[in-house]
Amino acid sequence: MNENPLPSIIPEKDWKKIQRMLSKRSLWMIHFCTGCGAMEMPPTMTSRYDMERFGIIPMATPRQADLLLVTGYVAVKTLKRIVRVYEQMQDPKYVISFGSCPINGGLYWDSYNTIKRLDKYIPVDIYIAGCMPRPEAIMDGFLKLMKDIDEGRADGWLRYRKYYDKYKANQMRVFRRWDE
Amino acid sequence: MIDWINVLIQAGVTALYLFLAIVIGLLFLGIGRKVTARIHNRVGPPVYQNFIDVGKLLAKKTNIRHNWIFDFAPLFGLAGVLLTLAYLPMGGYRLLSGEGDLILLLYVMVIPALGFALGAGASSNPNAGVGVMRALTLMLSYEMPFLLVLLSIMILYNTASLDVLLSKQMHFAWAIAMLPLSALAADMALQGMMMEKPFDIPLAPHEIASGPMVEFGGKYLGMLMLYSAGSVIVETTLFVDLFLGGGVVLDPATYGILAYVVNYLVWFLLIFVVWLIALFINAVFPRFRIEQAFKFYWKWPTIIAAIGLVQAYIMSAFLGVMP
Amino acid sequence: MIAVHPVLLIAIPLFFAFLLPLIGLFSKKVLKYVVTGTIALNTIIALLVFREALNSPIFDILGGFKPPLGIVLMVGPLGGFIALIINMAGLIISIYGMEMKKEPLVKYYMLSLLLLMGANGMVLTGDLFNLFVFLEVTSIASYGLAAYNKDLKGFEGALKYVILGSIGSTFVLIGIALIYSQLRTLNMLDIATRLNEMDPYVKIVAFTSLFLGFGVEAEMFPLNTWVPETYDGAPHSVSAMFASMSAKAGIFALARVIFTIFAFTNYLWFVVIMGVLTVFFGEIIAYAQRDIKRMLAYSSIGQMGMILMGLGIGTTMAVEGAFFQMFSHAMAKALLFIAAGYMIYATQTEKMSEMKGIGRNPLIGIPLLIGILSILGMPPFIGFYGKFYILMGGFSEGYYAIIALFLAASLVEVAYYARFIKIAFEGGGKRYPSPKATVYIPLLLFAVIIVIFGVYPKPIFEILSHVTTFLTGGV
Amino acid sequence: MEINLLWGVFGIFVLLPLAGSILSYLGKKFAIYIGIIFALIPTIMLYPFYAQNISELINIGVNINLVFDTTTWFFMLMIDTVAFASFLFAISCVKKKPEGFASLMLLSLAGANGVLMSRDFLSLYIFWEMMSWSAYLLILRSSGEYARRYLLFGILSAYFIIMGIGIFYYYTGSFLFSDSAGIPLMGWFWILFFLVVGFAVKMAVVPLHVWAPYAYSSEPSFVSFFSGGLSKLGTFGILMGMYGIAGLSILQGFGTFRDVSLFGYPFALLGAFTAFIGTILAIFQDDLRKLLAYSSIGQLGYVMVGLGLGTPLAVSGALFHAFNHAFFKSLLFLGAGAVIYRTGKYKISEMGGLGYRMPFTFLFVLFAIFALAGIPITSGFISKWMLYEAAIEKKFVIIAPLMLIASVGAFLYSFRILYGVFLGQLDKPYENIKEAPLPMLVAMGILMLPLLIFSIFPGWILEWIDDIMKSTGVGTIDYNTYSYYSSIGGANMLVLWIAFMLVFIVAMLIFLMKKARKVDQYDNYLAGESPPYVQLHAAHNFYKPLRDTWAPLLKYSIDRAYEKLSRFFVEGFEEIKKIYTENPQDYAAYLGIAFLLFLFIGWWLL
Repeated sequence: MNENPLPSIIPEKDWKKIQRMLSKRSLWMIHFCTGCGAMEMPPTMTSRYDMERFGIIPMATPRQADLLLVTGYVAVKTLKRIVRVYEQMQDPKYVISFGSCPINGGLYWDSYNTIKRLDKYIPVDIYIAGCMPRPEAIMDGFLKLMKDIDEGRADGWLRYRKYYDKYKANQMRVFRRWDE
Repeated sequence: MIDWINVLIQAGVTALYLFLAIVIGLLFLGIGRKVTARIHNRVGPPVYQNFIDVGKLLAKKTNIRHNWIFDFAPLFGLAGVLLTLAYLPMGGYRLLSGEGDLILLLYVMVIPALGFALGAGASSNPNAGVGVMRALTLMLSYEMPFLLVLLSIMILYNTASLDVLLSKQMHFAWAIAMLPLSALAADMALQGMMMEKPFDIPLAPHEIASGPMVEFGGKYLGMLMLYSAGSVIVETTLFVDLFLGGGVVLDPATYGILAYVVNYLVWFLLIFVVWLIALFINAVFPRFRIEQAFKFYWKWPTIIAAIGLVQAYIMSAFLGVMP
Repeated sequence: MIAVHPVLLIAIPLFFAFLLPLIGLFSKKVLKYVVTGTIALNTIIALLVFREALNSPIFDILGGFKPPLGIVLMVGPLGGFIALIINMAGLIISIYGMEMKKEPLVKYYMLSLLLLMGANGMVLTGDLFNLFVFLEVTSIASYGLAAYNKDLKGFEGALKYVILGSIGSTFVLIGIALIYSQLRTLNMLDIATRLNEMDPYVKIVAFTSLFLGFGVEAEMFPLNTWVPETYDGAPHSVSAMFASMSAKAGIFALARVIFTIFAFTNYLWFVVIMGVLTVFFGEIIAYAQRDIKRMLAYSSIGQMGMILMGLGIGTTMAVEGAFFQMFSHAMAKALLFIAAGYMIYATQTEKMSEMKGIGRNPLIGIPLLIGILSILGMPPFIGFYGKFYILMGGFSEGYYAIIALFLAASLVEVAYYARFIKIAFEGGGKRYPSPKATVYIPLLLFAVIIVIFGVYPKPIFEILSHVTTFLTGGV
Repeated sequence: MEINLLWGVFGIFVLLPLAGSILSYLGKKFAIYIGIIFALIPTIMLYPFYAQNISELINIGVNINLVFDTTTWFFMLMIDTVAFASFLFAISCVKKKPEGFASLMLLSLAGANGVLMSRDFLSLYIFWEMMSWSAYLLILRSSGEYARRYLLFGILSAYFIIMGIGIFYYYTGSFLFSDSAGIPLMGWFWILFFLVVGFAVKMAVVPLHVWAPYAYSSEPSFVSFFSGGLSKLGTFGILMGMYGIAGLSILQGFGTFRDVSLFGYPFALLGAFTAFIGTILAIFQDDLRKLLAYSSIGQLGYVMVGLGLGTPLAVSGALFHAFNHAFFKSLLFLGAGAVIYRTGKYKISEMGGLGYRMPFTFLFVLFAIFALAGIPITSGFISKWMLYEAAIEKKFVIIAPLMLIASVGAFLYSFRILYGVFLGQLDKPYENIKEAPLPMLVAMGILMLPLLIFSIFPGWILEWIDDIMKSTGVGTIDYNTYSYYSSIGGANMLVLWIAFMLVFIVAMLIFLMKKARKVDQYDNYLAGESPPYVQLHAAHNFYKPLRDTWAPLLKYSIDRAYEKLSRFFVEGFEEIKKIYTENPQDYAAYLGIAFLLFLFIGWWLL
């Protein structure tokens, strides 16, 4: 799992630190563009804010990615895909949710088809509030996440593993069938 | 009786060169990102970013695999690219290039690609299949001019051995001076060989989810990054060895160890230049479709390379230019 | 001292032919056994005669007059060989003939015995006029047999045969008359020795007449126009007889006209050209056929053209090849006609396209394949040697272009036989009745002969070594 | 003593299979096993007969000459081994009338061995035709149409050969190869032209290749023998014709271009075009067997190049390539056969993922494909290398690029096989498919071994080839146990292997540092979709973009040209048929015209 390649040379604590440092500095993200938040990604990527300087680059598939961006409201149908993508990512993996919709339903609070709290279904490491959050806020979120990783606080993937059954139960409560 | 100590020293030096090549390759990838970012008016990541990326990927906690054929990709990819590097003279050091020639090199270069393609195919993701199809089609496209170029060089210098080619270029003239058109065609082919824009069709992250790599993550992707770092060096060095005399400016026979150091530096400079050219084109171009790439390669670079071939043929067969 | 009189070969069939109606009065069932027994007897005699003739040519004088005045039977090794082939083929075909149901059976058996007798006579006789007589006997028996089915096709074929055959016979008669008018002799050897006494113009007219007359029987282009329809209309066993008996007798007569009587060496190239034209048109038109028997008939024309070519090339090798080809063609084509007979019987149609899967029964399929491969000239079947020797003889004379044309025509032959095999061995056909013993025994006998002499052709080549004397005007 | 030895050799390699042919036909149910025994004995007996040199003139009316030397041995080695492997394979897959299969296979094996032993045209032709028609009947077992096409071209080849033989006979009056003195140059030209073209049909060189895709679509266990073994007889024939009978000095007498005979050069060019066209057409096939057939055409084009160029390096490269091709192509056909046997399908787009269920078959096929594509860890590379260097060192600027680009094309179609059949998504119907039966695997394993061994020790095989080179007087090649050289380069396979092993260990170390979790094939990134079952194997019309770009050229087809030609001829035949009007009056008129014609000719001749 998390073994140290050279246990005799590198102490286990340092190895963990190295690992966290590496993860922090090289966040490859897959952005799941569900809502209006996707609009805010291009300025964040391009020359104005340039998130690549922190080593954050967009990736095409969850297999390669460490960071899942959920950029807006999550319909039930979309949630299914989000869960799948999340489960296809390799540990350690992190989730950032954008805007108020994944936090509390936001604009779609009384929709019959939209979930209100993403956290119930997959573990979210960072929420960026706002409707929509500006690129500055997004950058700030990224930095916060990096800090959290460095301090070992971004442990959503551990939570998901630990409470897998509960997460699954929550998910199944909104999905009628898993294979639709 | 084989001189075992000499062989061991050779092997050690070769290993060092291979290690350095991979390191330089990763550095180049980082430089590439930085340069591209600067062209895009961005800051860009630090040049050492790719070391971090590889480290992170190799240190990932979970890795998934599909089946045993899937494992061919990183294994053959990395082993093959190291083997290829071993057959390329780098900075005037011949490595194994005395034991095999250009044709061998051409085929050894296929091993990593084939291994990669096998692993990608085994992921049973349709995107991977499409990606490999594009990669192979692209290969058929750029090999046409590139083989003509190789042939012109082999005919003009009357050798298929890179080792001999380097010494002939050192004593006579760099091939870029003799065959400028072929060099042009080769550089065009190089763009496709390195899969830089406008020929990054096989990867095409936005169309086919990075194609063959779609299912690779963790250590698999890490090893594939090492492979792509190695192939950057393979491709640039191939161009430098073919046309720029491999960067050999001092004859090791007279200058000894100094020559190796100087040649290594010159070689580094030259591959850097070649890499930069590729990067500049990469940074400003959109992507071709695969048919367009095929048509392009079998049209202009091939015509240029054919003219170069005719030139080499005339020089060698009729004018008696004998380097 | 002659142990066996060659005349028996003629007399026995003649005797039994006219005995048959009498036997038929008592029992119709016994007829077929009588016929087969007769031909078997004849075959044995032919074998004895042939063994005799291998040592020295037999001259059997009839009627008490000495040659050149009297009638003489002249049996050389080659004549004996051809007679043996004819009788052997006749025997095996007569086994198939036992199956014959259609009345009047007596006439059928009678005519087939007469055909055998005529063919034997044509081969054995040493007398030009007798040759004509036997030609007429053969022809008339053939006319009768050709129309035996009593249907429109049979009548039409027979009618055409009658017209062309009688014109041909007339030409033969004219040729004989011309020779007789000049030389006052009809004995072949006598004519050959005294040929120079003839007026050259008369000689050429005589030769042309004989060449043309026998050409009709030997299926030479363009005199072979009767062949397809007659073969098509006749009963299957009769087609086999035509291909393996009367055609062989005709071509042997032609060979004797060319070599024994006239020894026209400067005319030979024309024979080669006629031969290659015969092959060419025969094979090409065979390709365009849809009916199996017509295809086989045209293929037969092609094969006869090949023999003619071999004779025309005129070197020892080529003529050996030609004689070998007579043998192989007699065997293979009789086999194919019998097989075709079964197929038509089993499928109730002559259309090849409706014979799907007919060859999948090994009793039919294997002999069929052997026969076709032999006709195509594949080693180690007998068809190979004849073709190869004719070709090599042609090459040694430098007939490159003609051989190229011939090979092109052979390719067409391959094409239509392969087309037929394709249909015959295709899956998914109906279930066909399995062949009776009277069908597969002759087929297997022919196949065995084809294979045995294909693998071990030495005896045949020893016989054919007598070709040298034949070429120089000997018997 | 000598004659006894010869009869011993002839008995073992020709008569024994012939006897086996009859025996196995009688053997009915056990036919295949009898066939295996009779194919195995010649294969094993090759070992004691290595480096024997037996030659005997026999008079059977004409002189014939039967010889057993290194050339014979070398070709027998591949043909007999391939035949044995094919028989082994047939145990499990030939269920329909096995006696016919076994006896015909042995017959064609006997014919092939006979061709290899004969050094005169008569026996050569007899054995050649024997081999040819037994192959025809074997194809007939699966399809009459395919058999028809094969037979037409087989006979065409035989007729070309017979033209060559005839002209040879015209000049020498003998069938012996050794009696070739005193033929003028023009005669040599036609003899060699007809012989080479005739034998080239068997090698399926391009304008004469159209039979191959069909013939190679019949029973896999036979096709592997056919493509791997029998097509090498074409190579043997051309080698014998150009270098055995005529010899280098006569070839050079036609004029030379860079030390290469002007007679051989066009054939080399034809070979290069064959390699190119065969490869391009192979890329676009969807039928597995047709793909392999076109690939076979392309690969034999390389052999043709080597035989045409005629330098020692080229000819030995051609022989080596023929050897490799015998093994890898029969291995591929057997692999295809195993897959077809298990799935019942033969379209690549209908398979997929079988490599996970048939791992050994996959590995064997993979290795064969390495050899086909010329990956240096197989011996397939060495022969290609020799052919390239032979063309490059003589500076042939048309042949060399065509060969090289064709070999790049080979990667395309070989990946098509690998991906389409063995990789990708395992479809539902094949979920429970089993590995190929043991005899099939053993057969494939036998065929794989030489490819592996000779890649490490190319010197062993080059020694045999060098013997052949010496006996035909082409020259010598420069090699030692592990390496081989041309005038412009060389390669050492031992170094390559050691280096490959070392770097592979390095890669392995990095790879093994962490464990990986295995996931299901449906756990796959499809943009978040993960339906339980969808057929998502991207193998249908795989190279569509390439096909689109080639479309303007692909619309010209040699196949269709032949069909047009044949239609033209058949229509012509129908016209000619009208001569036979079925009207007796016309017929009588013909008679009269013929009489007049004959008469005129007669008068004229007087």
